[in-house]
Amino acid sequence: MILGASTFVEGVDNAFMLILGISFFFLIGITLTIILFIYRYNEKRNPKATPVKDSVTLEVTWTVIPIILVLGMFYYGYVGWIPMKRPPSEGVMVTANARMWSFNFRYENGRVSDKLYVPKDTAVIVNLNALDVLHSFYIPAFRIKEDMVPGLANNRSWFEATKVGSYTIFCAEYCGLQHSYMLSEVVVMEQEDFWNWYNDPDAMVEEIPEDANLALLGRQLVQAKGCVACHSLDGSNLVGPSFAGRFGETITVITGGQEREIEYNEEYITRSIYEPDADISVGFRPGQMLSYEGEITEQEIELIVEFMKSLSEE
Amino acid sequence: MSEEKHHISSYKSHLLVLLALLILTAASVAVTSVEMGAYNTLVAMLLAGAKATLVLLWFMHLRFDNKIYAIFTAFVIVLFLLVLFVTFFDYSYR
Amino acid sequence: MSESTTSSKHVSFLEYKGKYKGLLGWIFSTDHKRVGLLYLYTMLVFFSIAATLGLLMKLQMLAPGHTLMGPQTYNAMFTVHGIIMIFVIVVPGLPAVFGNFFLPLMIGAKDVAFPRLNLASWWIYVIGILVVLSSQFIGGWPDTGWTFYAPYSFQTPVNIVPALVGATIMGFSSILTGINFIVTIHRMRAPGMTWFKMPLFPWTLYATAWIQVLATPVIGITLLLTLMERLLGVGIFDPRLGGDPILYQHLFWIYSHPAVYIMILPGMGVISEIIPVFSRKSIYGYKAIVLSSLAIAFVGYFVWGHHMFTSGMSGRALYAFSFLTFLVAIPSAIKVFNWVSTMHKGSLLLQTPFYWAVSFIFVFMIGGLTGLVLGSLATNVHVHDTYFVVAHFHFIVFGGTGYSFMAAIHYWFPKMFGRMYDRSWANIGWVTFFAGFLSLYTPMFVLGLQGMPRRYYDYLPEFHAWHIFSTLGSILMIAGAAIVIINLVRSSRHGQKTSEKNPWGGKTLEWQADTPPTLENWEEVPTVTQKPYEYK
Amino acid sequence: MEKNAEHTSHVHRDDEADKLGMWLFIFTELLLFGMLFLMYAVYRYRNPVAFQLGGEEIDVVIGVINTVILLISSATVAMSITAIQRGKKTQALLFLGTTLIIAVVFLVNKYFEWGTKIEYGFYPGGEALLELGHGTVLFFGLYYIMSGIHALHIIIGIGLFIYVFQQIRAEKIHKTDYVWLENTGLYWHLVDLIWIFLFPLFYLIH
Repeated sequence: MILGASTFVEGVDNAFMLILGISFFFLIGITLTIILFIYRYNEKRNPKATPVKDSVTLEVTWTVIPIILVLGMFYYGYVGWIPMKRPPSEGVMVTANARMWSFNFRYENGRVSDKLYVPKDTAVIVNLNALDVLHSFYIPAFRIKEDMVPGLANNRSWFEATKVGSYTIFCAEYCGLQHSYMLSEVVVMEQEDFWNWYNDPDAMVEEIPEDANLALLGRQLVQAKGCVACHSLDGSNLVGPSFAGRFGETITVITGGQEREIEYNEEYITRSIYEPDADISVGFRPGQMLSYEGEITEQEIELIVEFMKSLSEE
Repeated sequence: MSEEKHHISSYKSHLLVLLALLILTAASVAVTSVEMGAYNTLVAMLLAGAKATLVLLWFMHLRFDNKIYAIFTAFVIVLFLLVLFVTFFDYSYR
Repeated sequence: MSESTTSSKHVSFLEYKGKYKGLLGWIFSTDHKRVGLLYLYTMLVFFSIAATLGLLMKLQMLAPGHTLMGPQTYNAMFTVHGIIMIFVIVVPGLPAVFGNFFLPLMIGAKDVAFPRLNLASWWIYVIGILVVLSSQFIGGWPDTGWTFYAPYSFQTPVNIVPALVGATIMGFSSILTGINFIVTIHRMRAPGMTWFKMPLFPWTLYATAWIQVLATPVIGITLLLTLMERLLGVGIFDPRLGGDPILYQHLFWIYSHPAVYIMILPGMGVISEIIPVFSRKSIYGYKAIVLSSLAIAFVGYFVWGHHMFTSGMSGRALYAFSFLTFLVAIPSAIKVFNWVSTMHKGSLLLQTPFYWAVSFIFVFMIGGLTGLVLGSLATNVHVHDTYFVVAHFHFIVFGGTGYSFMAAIHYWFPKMFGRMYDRSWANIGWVTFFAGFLSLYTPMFVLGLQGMPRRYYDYLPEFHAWHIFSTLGSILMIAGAAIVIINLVRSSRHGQKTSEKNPWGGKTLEWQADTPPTLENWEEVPTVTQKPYEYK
Repeated sequence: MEKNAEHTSHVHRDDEADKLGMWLFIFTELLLFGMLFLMYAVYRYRNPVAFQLGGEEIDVVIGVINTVILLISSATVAMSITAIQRGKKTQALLFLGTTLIIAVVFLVNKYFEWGTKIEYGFYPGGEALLELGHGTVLFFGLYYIMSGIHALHIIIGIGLFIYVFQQIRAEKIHKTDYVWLENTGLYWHLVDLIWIFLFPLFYLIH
């Protein structure tokens, strides 16, 4: 029906085409019958109605035939779906973390990304982990969708991509204000490319090389962690205040119900990441952001600070 | 007012039903201390079901009223049990 | 009977002067016909509001990006649109308006069993609406979607308490109406009207009333628990306290799936009235229609899980629910076959009510057949929570209930108001509405298949073309609805007066009453000897 | 012309209709509580140990007392119907009064039962409860909600009893017109029915 790029596509589309075919047959058939009756038996052409006796045979027939048809549909739907529920034991394991309103993906070797990079023709098992409310992991091109339920054990999805390319991941379960911007991408690569990316030493380094562009790393980080879903980089205010042009300024925040003025500095940024509700910038609502304690290290915060500095310098 | 239209239960029958209810209550308290594992719940529910049946049939007059009330009540209870059963299709196999 | 014979016995319920005058004579009247009209006017007001919200949302979707409104406004709009449309319009819809007005007339009773309770139901309903609307003043419009899914519903910063309380109160009104109708049907049928001589609309109301009585308490307790969870932090659905958010969905849909049958069954009843009358022929398979209504009501209880195929439920539950869902499709299919067969060899009277009824069959078929796509496991996973679902339920709920509502009002209008509407405008309205409806919702099927999720305020450019199509359709449809409504409202005051008892040649009892009916409906309650729809 | 026709003629008396209406209302209530029992079943299934431990925290003695008196009150309300059917007004009032007093006693017991728990911090959101983990939070959450909604029904029942009591005294309810008493009785038996299941689920099963 639409672009398909996983092993599930065939089963799903077959079931769809079967149901669609039967549906069109009945829809067109019955509609034409009605139109024919309106033409043939309208008051002018047929001024006198002829009583018709109920026929039990006919009624049984049109009960039994649909039952057989829907049982067939049920069967094809079942056959197309059952592989989705049976993930193989071997494959690339990824944990998808969802929060309002971003995804990120953590691989077994610790690599984290905001896009889901996967190899072609290999099973990818995605453990779904929702941090706040319900989200749903939906890749139309792969025909998979599974809700991400906070606290649910064995919440997983899997797929095997068949075509190289990049496809949209949507959040399909309404999750609040920025629900429609909770998007990501799945990038299907040739196996070799994927493993190169997966084992890319540059992405793995613990120590940052001295000549590295810290601000650039910071930019990559805020994108990978999904910060930009709520904090713009261009000065416009979304759910939270923009990152741009604020570093070093004096801002007004509400702390414990009291307004106060503080400097937008490293200390403030750290507190905002670990205890988001401690100081709320005036004009914004508390309770919108979860703490990133344990998810963003202090070293990473330094990168973010560098990046924010660079935004103010531009 | 004719007898077949409005059945009047005697005080005695009410007291007998009450006595039965109290005995069943005592039984369900007593049986708790017997360790039967998962069957404890089952027994408790069966005893409660017996008590409920007594209340429905005698106190609530289902035995003597138009049969339609008893049929409706049975239907509602079956409906609820089916809903419970179907819900456990999810929880038993999760 | 001519206009001039307004002897004391033939004062219509519209002109009747009771203890109160003017507006008070309406809002304190226990007459089932006046109560029915009270519901009709209330719904007219709120339908206009909710339809406007729908139009605004479609306009926002005309182009990607922030065009008309921000995301918070959009989210509040689809929530309020859903709450009003579901709880204020379609759930009470046909039973509260036409059930109240015509149930007693069709079974030969003078009123419903509990007239005061009936009026109280309307009052409770209005109070429920007002409580929902009070959101505006205490904490902002709800933004959870009409489903109030946990745990978002107790994390959202806006105050959803009024919406929860209001919806619960409206549910209570629905229960009382259901109790009233069941008792009325059991106790007040005219002499000679055995169960299988009862017309089909009362039959569907009977099946519906049972669902109202047995399913509505489920949503009541679910919404109250959500309320307690939000206010007290009890830990019933909140995963942070050990609760299971999926259990919320179970409880929600244990009501809300049967609620779909509360919406659609009376609609099927209306169509089963109109088709035989306008075919001048007895309904084909009367018993099959009765039994399939009861079957739908019963089996409809056990298919709620098909709203939750991707919710994280166990696999076994999924295919059990899928299987039952396919079974519940059968009774609806049987009804369609019966309606079409009734037209066979008839003498079809081509008038507005018939047009609405026939277009009902068409849109209902589309709604039902796309329901098969949603009932099948493999395809459901792909289209669940996308525009496909939005299109499907608008075809069923708006197409089904809405078209049958329109059919009903064009059918019974002369009896209700003693006036006739302008027939050519009625037909123009129907054509415009029908064309608009199809071009509004059909593109949504395509969008859904392409993967456009629902409840999105903004979308990717690849979806743009079909959205334009759909928005244009919505404008056309609103125009059609406006034509229909203005024509009816105008005609109710200035239309051609008529006191003809039976303009369409119907065989059911309501056509033997005066037009418009008197306060007590009958001087002498008629005795029934024939089956309904006995055309010779 | 027909000033009061509205109230004289089409409000006709049909006791059977009133009773059917009451039964339908009872079905509504059964489903409402049914969903709470369903939640209990689900959460007990998922947290068997916590529910066992939770059950041990609840005072069996108060539970037994309340069960016994509620059963007695059910019998007395049934007997008051017998009395009115036999035309014995004083007896009916006596039985009904007993029921009313028992209903109040039930609430007083409940007050003390809840009071001690709340004192220890065993209430939704209470510190002591949150420390005990998810299963226990659920157990006590359900305990408060279910017995709370049940207690609410007792309060409504008390209101009904007071009304019916006065109606009998004023002879509005008598030997040939007692559907109000009958329906109040049905309602009270429903309250009893619910308790018959609540009692073992919260107080007995460990």
